[in-house]
Formats: sequence, structure tokens, C-alpha cells
Amino acid sequence: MDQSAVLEARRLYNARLALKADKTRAVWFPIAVLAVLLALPLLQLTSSNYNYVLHLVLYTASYVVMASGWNILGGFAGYISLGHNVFFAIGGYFAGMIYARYGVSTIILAPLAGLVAAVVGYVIGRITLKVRGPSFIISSLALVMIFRILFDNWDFVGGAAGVSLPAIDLPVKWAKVPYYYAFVVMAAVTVYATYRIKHSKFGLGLRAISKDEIKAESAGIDTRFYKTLAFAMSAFFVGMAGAVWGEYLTYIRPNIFLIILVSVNMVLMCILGGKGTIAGPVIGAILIVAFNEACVIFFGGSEINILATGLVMALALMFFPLGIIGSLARSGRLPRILNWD
Amino acid sequence: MLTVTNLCKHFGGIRAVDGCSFTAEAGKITALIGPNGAGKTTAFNCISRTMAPTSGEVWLDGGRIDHLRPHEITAKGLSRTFQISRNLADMTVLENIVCQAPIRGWRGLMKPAMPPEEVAKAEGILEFLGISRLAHEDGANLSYGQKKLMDFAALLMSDPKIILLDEPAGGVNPSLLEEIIGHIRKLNEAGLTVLIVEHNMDLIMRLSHRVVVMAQGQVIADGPPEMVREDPAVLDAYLGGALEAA
Amino acid sequence: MAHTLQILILGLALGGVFALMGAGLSLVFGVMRIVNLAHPVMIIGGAYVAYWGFRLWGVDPLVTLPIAAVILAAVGVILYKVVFEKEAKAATYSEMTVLLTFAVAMIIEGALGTAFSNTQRVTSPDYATDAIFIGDIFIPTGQLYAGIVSLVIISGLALFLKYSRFGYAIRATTQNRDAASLLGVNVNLVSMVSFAIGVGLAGAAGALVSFVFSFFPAKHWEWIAILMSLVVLGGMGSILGTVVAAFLLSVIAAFVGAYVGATWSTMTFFLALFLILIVRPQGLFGDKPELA
Amino acid sequence: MTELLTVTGITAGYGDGPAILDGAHLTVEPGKVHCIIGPNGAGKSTLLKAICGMLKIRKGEVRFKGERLNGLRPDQIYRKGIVFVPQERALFPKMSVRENLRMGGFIMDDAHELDRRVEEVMERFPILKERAHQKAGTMSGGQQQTLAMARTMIIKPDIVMLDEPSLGLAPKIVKEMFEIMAMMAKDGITILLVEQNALMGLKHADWGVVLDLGRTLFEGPAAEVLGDPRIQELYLGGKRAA
Amino acid sequence: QEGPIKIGASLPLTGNFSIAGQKHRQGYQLCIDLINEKGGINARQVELIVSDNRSDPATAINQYERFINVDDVDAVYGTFSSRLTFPVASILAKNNMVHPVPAGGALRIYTQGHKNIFYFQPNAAEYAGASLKEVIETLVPADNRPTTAAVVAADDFFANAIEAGLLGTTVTDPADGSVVADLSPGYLEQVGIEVVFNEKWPEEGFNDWLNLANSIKQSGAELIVGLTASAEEAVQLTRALKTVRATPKLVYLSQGTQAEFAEGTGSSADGILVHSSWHIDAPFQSVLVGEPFGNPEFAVAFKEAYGEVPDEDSAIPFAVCQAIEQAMTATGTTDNAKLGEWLSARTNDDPVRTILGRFAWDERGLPVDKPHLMTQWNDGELQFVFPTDEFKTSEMSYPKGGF
Ligand SMILES: Nc1ncnc2c1ncn2[C@@H]1O[C@H](COP(=O)(O)OP(=O)(O)OP(=O)(O)O)[C@@H](O)[C@H]1O
Ligand SMILES: Nc1ncnc2c1ncn2[C@@H]1O[C@H](COP(=O)(O)OP(=O)(O)OP(=O)(O)O)[C@@H](O)[C@H]1O
Ligand SMILES: [Mg+2]
Ligand SMILES: [Mg+2]
Repeated sequence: MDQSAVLEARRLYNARLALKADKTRAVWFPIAVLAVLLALPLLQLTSSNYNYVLHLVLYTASYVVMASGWNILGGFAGYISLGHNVFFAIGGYFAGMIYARYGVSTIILAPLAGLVAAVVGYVIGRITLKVRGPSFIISSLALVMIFRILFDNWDFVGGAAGVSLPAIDLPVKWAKVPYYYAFVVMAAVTVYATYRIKHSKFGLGLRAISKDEIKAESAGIDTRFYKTLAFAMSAFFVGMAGAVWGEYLTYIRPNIFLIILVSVNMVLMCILGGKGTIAGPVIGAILIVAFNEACVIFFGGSEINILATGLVMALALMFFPLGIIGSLARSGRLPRILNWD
Repeated sequence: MLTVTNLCKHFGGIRAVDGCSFTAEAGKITALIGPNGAGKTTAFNCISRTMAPTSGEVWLDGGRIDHLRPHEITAKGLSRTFQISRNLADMTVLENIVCQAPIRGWRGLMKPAMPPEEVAKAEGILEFLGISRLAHEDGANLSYGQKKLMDFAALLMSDPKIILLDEPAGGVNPSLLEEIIGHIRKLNEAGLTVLIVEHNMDLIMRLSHRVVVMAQGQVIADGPPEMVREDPAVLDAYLGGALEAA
Repeated sequence: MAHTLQILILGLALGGVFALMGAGLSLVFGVMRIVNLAHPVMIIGGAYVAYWGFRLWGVDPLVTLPIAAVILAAVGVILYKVVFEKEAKAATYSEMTVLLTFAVAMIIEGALGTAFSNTQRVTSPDYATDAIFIGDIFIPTGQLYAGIVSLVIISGLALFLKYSRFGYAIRATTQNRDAASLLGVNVNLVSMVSFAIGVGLAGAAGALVSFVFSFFPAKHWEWIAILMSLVVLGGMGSILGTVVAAFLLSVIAAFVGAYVGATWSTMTFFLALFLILIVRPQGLFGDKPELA
Repeated sequence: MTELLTVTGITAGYGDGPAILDGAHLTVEPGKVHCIIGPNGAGKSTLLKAICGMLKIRKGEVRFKGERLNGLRPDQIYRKGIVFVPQERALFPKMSVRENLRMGGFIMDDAHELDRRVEEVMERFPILKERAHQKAGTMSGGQQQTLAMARTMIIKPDIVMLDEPSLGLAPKIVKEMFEIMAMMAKDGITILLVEQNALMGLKHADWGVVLDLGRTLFEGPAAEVLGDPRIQELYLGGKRAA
Repeated sequence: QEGPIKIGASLPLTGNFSIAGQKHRQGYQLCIDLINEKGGINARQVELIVSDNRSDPATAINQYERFINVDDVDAVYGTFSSRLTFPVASILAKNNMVHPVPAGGALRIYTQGHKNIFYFQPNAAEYAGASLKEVIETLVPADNRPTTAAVVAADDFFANAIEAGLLGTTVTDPADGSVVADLSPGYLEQVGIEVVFNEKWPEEGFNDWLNLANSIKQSGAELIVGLTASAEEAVQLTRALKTVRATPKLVYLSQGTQAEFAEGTGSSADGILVHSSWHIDAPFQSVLVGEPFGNPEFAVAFKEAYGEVPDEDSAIPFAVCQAIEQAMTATGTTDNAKLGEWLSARTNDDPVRTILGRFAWDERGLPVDKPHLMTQWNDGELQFVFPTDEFKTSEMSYPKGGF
């Protein structure tokens, strides 16, 4: 009964598994990225105008906030929501209207707007989180439609026509900078927060919920509370992004926030990067924004644009079902600098 | 400690549990046996509230628990395993187990997911069950028996006062079973109350202090193992004279 | 009174069309656990077949209907082969397919838009803008024909699924893929065929839609949520449920549209969805979920 | 010796994971009961899955009546006459008991014959007759096991492979189950079973196989396996079995 | 300064406004091609950069920023629809660009105090109803005027604006609740018409046209005012009215001058009034690169380039392009501040001359002294019926009767 060769093979495999378990992180990398981003507006001191670069980074950062926020519910707890732009809208309208009427900057209001979104999220979650899987996804779609109709018919906020907000009183070259910092800082905070959540008992509980709710419940996890809390938390971040986004665009209107493309972007970024991972939404956001930009450059934005986006999405899903980060991690080829989990 | 009185669970016309009452005494090992479809698993489900009982009461430590939600019952110190193991895919065995560790209050929520002391404890349990090499394997990638073992390990993680085991021996290798029996006994001696469903009569006879026999949703016999074993009703309904084989 | 009856008729007429639009979606979900977000855009694909048939040769959309169904079914086969076959075994299948079909929807929309531009189209056979008047009450013939045709198709399908051997195979594959294949069912073939049927239904629905609504490639976004609500309301995967939900909600929506305001009529579908989630999460005809 | 099924040195695993089976071999003779034993995670279930086509065989081959089975789909292998009841039972949870049984004869063309067989099998297992309209997924653990077992009897295959058939069955039913198996064997149906209830399994078997770490460690007449002290020590619960 | 003059335009080439968006592109492109043929502006060729904003405001904003910051354009052309123009206006103002607006009639766009915004249609949408009022006063026999009206409108910026004028509501700015314009009593009341039915349908996802048409019919209104946001909706509404066999005396739609409308509705279109900013029969005197260029030439050039007869959706952008060309030629630069100054300084005596006629603007950017034209479909042809005093017009048919 010779067992040594088999044992050896098994040992190697087990060693690989163990290796996967403790991979030291390259903490310096995200910090370095952040530092570079914080210094980027200095470019404006040169003679050329880098507004569009700032815009792209800011835009990406705003999606990092949203996608990472979405990730708390969709990635950790496994409830895919195609309706998170509702909170984007709530944040945007709440802060935007206060800004329009009382002139308080939305950057200051953002956390408060997030909180409002979170409260609404909590209430909605109590209803929709009763179902999971496809039914939940569809309920989230319906949620968008409901809010769309409500906002369209709410005269106080300008109905379907929306409200235009006063533009910030800075020279063109510097007008983007406050928003730039707001979004970059929010993105950093959100990513760090999701990291903390994932590595907390709460995060572990969410992951359990995403796999088997009955088992999780009998393991002592208050599933209903956990998932509604997750819903509220993710609504918080998305709402925060919405708050500043409105002022940045100088315009709030239902079909800026409540179009399906916004929530699809969040989902797509997470899936492409790696749902449930920390770096995933960041990578996803960068890739999707870059991709959209490339589409605009090469196709001038057209039907082909939509076709190409769909193709990329389909290919990503087919070949990286776990997302780029997730798939690389599974095969053990994830560069250390991207292992933020 | 755990008292079930007049528990009923009906599914349409099927009376899975039909007015069943029994008690699991503190510090004792109580076995629940009976033919297939007797209602044992359903009774477990009603006790742990994975299902809502149609009627009847469940008392734990003098408090009624049949209106609580499952996690609240778990928090009161009652943990269970499932007959068909439920495990969490995409989470390592270690995470599967640590996930069952109790969490206290709001502040507990934000504590680290895998604190060293819990990991150490989990690893200890895995070591004992002989599956420590699987600690970092995906929970879904285990064999049937290994999953049962993992369930058992997770159960021990939650520091329960009473555990409900649904066929813990099913699909487990006999050699390992010996050790598990030993372990359950040790835990019991340390004060843990055990309620166990099993078809392995050998195990039941050796382990349990008291045996409750169910058939068609009702308790048909209740007493020390030796007595139950002789009971003609039990022999007829359940054992079919098969005992001499074991 | 006459007015009420009129609104009821208009609601029912619209319900017939929605029923067929939702039926294919429900079938594909019921059978394959695919939430086919591309279903509405496939309907639009079917509508284009009818449109070009009508525009180039003046063929009645009702005649083009089987052709649209076959063409779309062929598209379904290709899609299944390319996209879904590989995914079919994955554990997170159901969720994955939501996103995959979303991507497919964008691809089809983009392709249709590139080919036919995003101009609104509509076929206008004479009956499309005609109505049968009984006294003051009228029944729009376009929607009447569409409703009758769709009910015929749906009943045929339901019978086929219930009584044919293939229907058995479909249900078995849905419930336990491995088990079905261990009992001699070629599960890949079954999945492919049932997906093709579902997509073919979209094609058929498209032919009807072509003269009932106006359409353009991007229009499908407007339908997704409505059709999905029907499916959830009916109980995921229950064709009967979807049909009942379609009629029920269309009628309610018609009354809301007439008495509360046109803006609020689509709201009916979504509010109903939320109501049902509160009182009966499994939908009208769905199975009760595991944990009560 | 006329083998019905031969497995020679097969290597197989899940996805692109490590090889779970690592050169396992097995010979199955017609009309006999074969029992595979081994510790948890030895690869017993994996072996059966590899034979019936659910897993890709990386190396080695499986021959059935001289024909290579490698690379065939499960449904093709089933049609050749190999029935497999996995450990998870493979029922259709939302179909009724009767429909589940009917699915057992899915490949039969004669609907009346199928109905007749279903009735016959239900006669044999009264609980199934009683619960003919209950959904399989709501049956108790043991009832499901009975149903899965009964379903194999709808058609007359050459080989029935059972993964732990006694799992979750009451002692009385276990006994019946083994009796039925003996009867099937007498009818010329070859049986290959995996058992953790090893004593019971080996006692009713003609041939015993010990599998560990993905390899066949021992193969021989069941009595011989039962008698081997090393095997007793390692796999049968040691001293107590003696 | 070498190289071509670059001009950017973000248009809704896809999405809800795609028909209009495509036609706008044709209008812009045709004009620029003609300019280049004639030697360009100030001896420089002109390059048009168009990108598709999918009818989405956020995308439109982004694309104009791209034009300014990345493509480094010398000037921009406006986009289509009030919806998209509203947000774009702020961004262009912020960047000190001249903003010529081909379509974006809602008053609120012009009351935000932006400099250098210029509207290229007769007047703000709120005042468009004035021509309907005048048509009824002058062309409809006094003893047979409609006395009741059903007013249905898309929930759209532009449609709502026209509705506000007709119904005489107060337009407020939701940002601070201030009053933008008080339009009471409204044009309909001024001609003694009572509104018996008033309804809105949502901007997207509305399918229930028959129900709406039925309600209109039930109301018994003699005048049907359909304030559709696009030609597509106009087709739907008309078909539904035909199906329910409504028999109003007069029908007025806010969109529907396009060939697509005639194609989708056939003979039902007969007798329907649509207001317009342009008609081929209006013999306005215009200039292109210093040479006279009239509507007939425009129509010929358009037909040659695209094989179709132009409609207002191509004519308006053409006019925009003409005006910017005239400004650049006159000032000899592409400096937007100078261009803006020049355009602002136009008066009725020294206007910009386009195929839409003369343009001079008030300080808000709205044209002064320009009435809307009224057109009517008759026998598959869009006829020019009002105003009657300026040029030759066709006879208006009345009453409409059935569809
Ligand atoms: N959801 C359900 N719907 C209908 N009947 C059910 C349901 N769940 C269980 N039953 C029936 O209730 C009875 C009791 O089932 P239960 O699972 O409790 O049996 P058990 O004692 O655990 O049997 P086993 O030893 O085979 O596991 C069985 O007859 C079963 O068919
Ligand atoms: N789906 C899977 N993916 C990856 N690895 C798996 C999978 N299923 C089982 N394994 C691994 O394969 C090995 C053998 O599993 P197998 O199920 O064949 O064991 P077994 O002998 O049947 O054990 P048991 O008696 O517990 O059923 C185990 O170590 C297990 O970790
Ligand atoms: Mg049980
Ligand atoms: Mg096994």
C-alpha cells in the first residue's frame, strides 16, 4: 500500500491553498495611488488646461464610490440590485435642493445626503429583501421606475424638467478642483470602509447570507437585520456620490440619475473587476470609464458604442465569471499590488 | 432543559409532527429515533424555528422559544446541524466554521471577522476531526462525509448549551465515528446537553441516556435505551429485528 | 357605465399583447432559470422582421409572425451555443445570466440600431387603426387580433409543456440538471431547444407589437421593467401566472390611466409588484420559499 | 473471468483542481454485488462520478462490455445501461413522487409499459404509493433515499451504481434495501455500491474494494476484506469490529 | 493660426430624440460642406465634430466639455431639445462659449442670466401658443369656432412650456421658487375656449395611447391640442385618435412637420396644424459666406446631399451654422467673446440673415419680433398657412372632422 506519492501531491495542493490564505498585502500601493491623485490638480498650475483629465479622474472616482457601495450589498450579501441609482437620485436631490435654496455646498451636505439615502434604503430593504435572486433583481428594476415616475411628477423639484443649480464661483481652470477632491476622498473612504466591512464579523455574516440564508440564520446571524443594514450602507455611499454629482453637473433631473445605464455601470464595474473583492470595483470603474472614453474617441459615440459595451460585458462575464480580480485570485496569479482583500 | 409540548406541524394533509411531546434533560444525551418520515427532522426544524410549527410549544430553560427567529434561538444557546449538510460555498472551511462563532451586540459586528483566538479554536476542532488539511479548501468542495464533519465542527464553535444533531453519523467513516462518539461524550460530561437523531442503533445504544421513539409524528416510546430496545412496538415499527446485526 | 366597460375592454386588449410578451420570458425563466433581460429587445427584433416584411412586400404582420418566430428562434440557438452553454453548469447561474442577458440586450440593441437606425417604426395594416364599434363602445381590432393570436400561442405552448415528453425533459432539466442527465436526458439539447422556443415567442410577440406599439431599438428599456413585473407577479416561471398578471394589471392600469392620470398608469405595474412582495413574495402562482 | 466493466488506472478531478482519483482501478463482474469502502474524502464518490461521465477522465480508461466510455456524456452512458444514484440522490424536488419515478423510465418509448413499471415499483415500496403525489423535495431524508433507489428499478439496467444507499435509512429499511439488492443481483443486475456502513455492506457483497487517497489499495472477495486486520483497524472502526 | 476651424456639436443621434438629432446633424453638415465649397470662413476650412449623447443630459454635458478641453474647438453648436439644452447652457456659459440654440425653447433656459446664448427659433415655447390663438382669431369663421379644448401634453420641458402658455399657468424656477413668467390668462382663454380635458403622459414608457385618445373623445372637445415632444409621439397620438374615431373641429400638434409624421399617419394627418419655425415656402433672404442663399437653394442642396426634402429639423441647425459663420466672417476671428458681442449687437435693421429669416436678440437671448409660422398637412403636403400678412400662404382647411 504505497501512499507516499499521492500524499506528496496532496501536500503540495494543500500548501497552495494555505498560501492563498495568507498573502501579505502591498499596502503602499493604494496609498501611493491616492497620493498621486491628490497631487494631480497641481497640473493646472502649468500653462495648459487639464480639466478633462480631472473630469475623467473625478468621474471614475464617483463610480468607484458607487460601485464599491453597491458591492456591499451585491458583492458581499449577494443581492444584485439594478436599482441603486435610486439612492444616487435621492442623494442628488436632497443635497441639490438644499444647495439651490440655501446655498450650502453639497460637499458639506454629502454625508447627510448619504444618511437620508441610507434611511430610505433601510425602509425599502425591509420590503424587497424578502425575496432573493431574480425576484430581487426585478424588484430593484421596478424601484427605479417608481422613483422615476415620482420624481417626474414632483413639481417641487421641477418634475421631469429638473432644476438647474448655480455653478461654483471659481475660474474655469479651478472650477473642478473642489469636486475632484470631494470625489477622490469619498472614493478612498469608501474603499477603506468596504475593506473594513469585509473583514468584520458583519462582512463574514453577509458572505454567509449570500450563500445560504437558512444556514446563516441557524448559525446565529440575524439575516434580516444584516441584509437591510447592508442595503442601507450601500445606499449611503451611493447617495453621497449623488449629492456632489448634482452640483458638479449644475443640474439635477430625474433622467440624469434614474436611467438604467447608471446602475448598470455600477453592476458592470463590480462584476468586471470582481464582485465581492475590494479592488474589483476600482479596477472595474477604471476599465469601464476608459472603455467608454475609447468608444467616444473611436466611434464618436453611437449605436456601435452600445454594441461594443455589450460585447465587452458579455466577454468579461464569459471569460472572467469571477471578475478580473476574482479570476486572477482563484488561479493564484493576482499581482500582489492588487490584492486589497 | 428543552421541553416540547404538543408540537404539531402539518403540511396540507400530511401530519408530519402530530402532537409530540418530549424533554431533553439538562446535561443528558437524549436520542430521537424512529422510522423514516416519522417527523424527527421536522421536529428539529420546528424547535430551531427553521419552520413555523402549526401548534404546540417549545420551551428552553424555562422560556418559550417557538415565536423567536432562528438566530435568536441560536443566541440562546441552541445550535443544530442539518440532515443534509448545508455549507457555504466560496468560503473556506475555516470561514464556514468561524462564521458560527457568537457575535455580541452592535460592537461585535465590526470586530475582525477572523480573530486569532477563534481561528485557533477552529483549527483545534478541525485537527481533532482529522480534516485540518482542508482548512483552506472551499466549503463546497468537500465530500459528503467531510461536509458532515465540517457541520459538526461549526456547531462546536458556537459555544452552545444544547446541540441538536440530525444524523451526524450518516456517511461518516466508522473509524472516525468512534472518535466523534468519544468527543460528544466528553462534551456532554462537561455539561453540554445533546439531542440526537440517528439511525445508527449502535451509536444510540452506547451514547444516549434516554431514547425517545417517534412514529408518524407521535411519540410511541420514551425511556432508557435498554427498555426501548425491548419494546415490541419499536422493534416492529423501526428495528425490524435488525439489531442483532450491529 | 359604458365608459367603464370601454376602459375594461381597452385594458384587456392591451393585456393580451403583454401576455404574449411576458410568456416567453416566463418560459425561459421557468425552464432555464435565465432571467432574460434581452427578451424585450428580441421582441423588437421580431417587430423589425414584421416591419420589413410589411414595408418591402406589404406582407401582413400576422403572416410574418411564424417567420419572425423562426428567425428569432434561430438567433436563440446561436446565442445559446455561444453564450449560455458554458454558463449552464455554474452555481451562480441565475444571477450571472441576468448580467449576461443584459449584455446581450445591449449587443442586439446596438446591432439593430446600427442596421435600422433608432427611428421609431410601426407597421400599419388597415386593422391596426381600426375598431369594431358596438354602439358607443369600440374594440380596437389591432389589439383584438393580437390578443387572440397570443392566447392561441400561449395555450398551445402550455399544453405542449404539460403533456409532451419533451415537456417532461424540460422540467426535469430545470429542477436538477445532473439528475436529468443521469436519467438519459441530453440536457444541453433540452436547454437549447427551450431557450430557442422562448426567444421564438419573443419573435412572435414582436410581430404583434409591430402594429400595436411603435418601436425602435432602444425602446426595450421601457418594456423590461413592465414585463419583469408581470413575471414576478405571476410567480417566477409560471406562464399561467404571467398571463393572469398581464390581464389583471393591464386592466388596472387602464383604469388608473383614465381616472387618475396617464402618467400614473405605468406605475400600476411597479406598485403592484411591491404590494405582492409584501403580501405574497412568491407571486400569484409561485411556490412558497423555503424559509417561511 | 468475464468482466462487465473495467476501470484501469484512471485519474480525475474537479474542474482544474488537483487529481482526486490517482490511478484507481476496478473490475466489475456481471451479476455480483461489489462494495467499495474507504475513509471520508477517499474519492469513492468521485470514482463513481467518473465512471458515469459526470467528470472528465484525465488518464486511464473505463471499458464497459469492451467499449470505451471515456468522453461520453452521462445520458449516453445511461442509455448503455449504467445507472448511477449519487450521494445527493438526484431527485427532482418539485416533481411528485410518481413523476420522479416516471423520469426513471424517460428513455422508455412505451408509455404503457412505463406506467406498468411505475405501478409495480410503487407496490414494492408502500410509502411511495402512499405519497405518490407529494413533491419529492418535501419528503423526509430516508423517504428520498428510498425513492432514489426505487427509481433505478424502473428500467432493467446492466449495472446499478449506488453511492451509500443505506444513508439515512431506518435499520429496518436498510435490511430491506440489502435484500432488494441481493434480489436484483439474482436477476442479473450487477451492483456497485459505496458504503460507509462497511460491515453491513461487505456482509452483503461478493467483492470488496478498499479505496483511499484516490487509489485502489485492496481488491478481493468481500469476506477476505472483512477479515483483514489492517483494513479493520484502518477503515472499519478498529477493535470494535473484531 | 493654421488648420481648420473646429466646431463641436453633441446631438441625440440615438434614443428618444434620434429623428430630430439625425436631421440636425444633416443640417449642420450640409451648411459646413457648402461653406467649405465656397472657400471656408476667413479662408480657413471648417471641420464639424459631432458626437452622440444618446438623448442623455449628463453625456451631453460631458461631450461639450470634451470639445472644449480635449478637441480644443473654436466654437460649438447647440444640441436638440430643451431637456438637453438646459444643462448644456450652464457649462457653455461657464466656459465663456457662444451658445447658439437650435432647439430649446423653454423660457427657463433664458432666464438664468447666461450671456452669449442665442435662440434660433421665433420665440420661447411659452409664447408659441400665440400663433394658435391668432390662427383661430383670423382664419376660423367666427360662428364656427371651437369652444372647448382637450389639451394633452408630454411630460417634457418643451411641451410643458407650450402648455403653460396655452393654459396661462405661472412658470416658476424650482431652484428658488421664483416666478419666471406669469402667463395668465393663457391663449386659449383669450379666444374664449374652455379647457375640458387636460392630461399629461410620461416622457418615456407610455403605451396607452388608445385610452388617452378615448378620454379625449369622451371629453367632446372641439379643439385637440397635442403637445408632443417628438414626431414619434405625434404619430402615436394621431393613430390613436383615428382608431377611436374622434371628430374634432381643429387639431394642433407641437411636433409633426417631419416627413415621418406623414408616413406614419397617412391621410389622418390632413387638416392637422403644426407650428413651425421654417417652411420652404417662406421666402426669407439669407446669406451664406457673403453670397445670397435662399430657401429654394437650401432645399435643392439638401435634396442633392441626402436625397430627401428637408424639414425644419434640418433648416434650424442650418440657420445656426449660418449665423456663426456670419459672426466669424464679420469679426474676422473665432474668439468667442467677440462673436458673442457681435451677435448681441444685432438689431432688426442689421440682423443675422438665415433661411429662418432675420434674427436679432434681446438681452436674454430670445429673438425679437418673430412670430411662429403655422403649417397644416393637406393631401400629404405640409402647407404654410400663417402668418398671412408676410408671404404667400395656402388656404387653411377647416373644420377637420374625422381622422
Ligand atoms: N415541506 C413538506 N411538505 C409536505 N410534507 C413534508 C414536508 N416536509 C416533510 N414532510 C413529510 O413529513 C414527514 C416527516 O418528515 P421528516 O423529514 O421530519 O422525517 P424524519 O423523521 O426526519 O425521517 P428520516 O429519518 O427519513 O429523515 C414525512 O412523511 C415527509 O414526507
Ligand atoms: N466538487 C468538488 N470540487 C473539488 N473537490 C471536491 C469536490 N467534491 C469532492 N472533492 C474533493 O475530492 C475528494 C474526494 O471526494 P469524494 O466525494 O470522492 O469522497 P468520498 O470518498 O465519496 O467521501 P465520503 O465518504 O465522505 O462521501 C475530497 O477530498 C474532496 O475534498
Ligand atoms: Mg430526517
Ligand atoms: Mg462520497
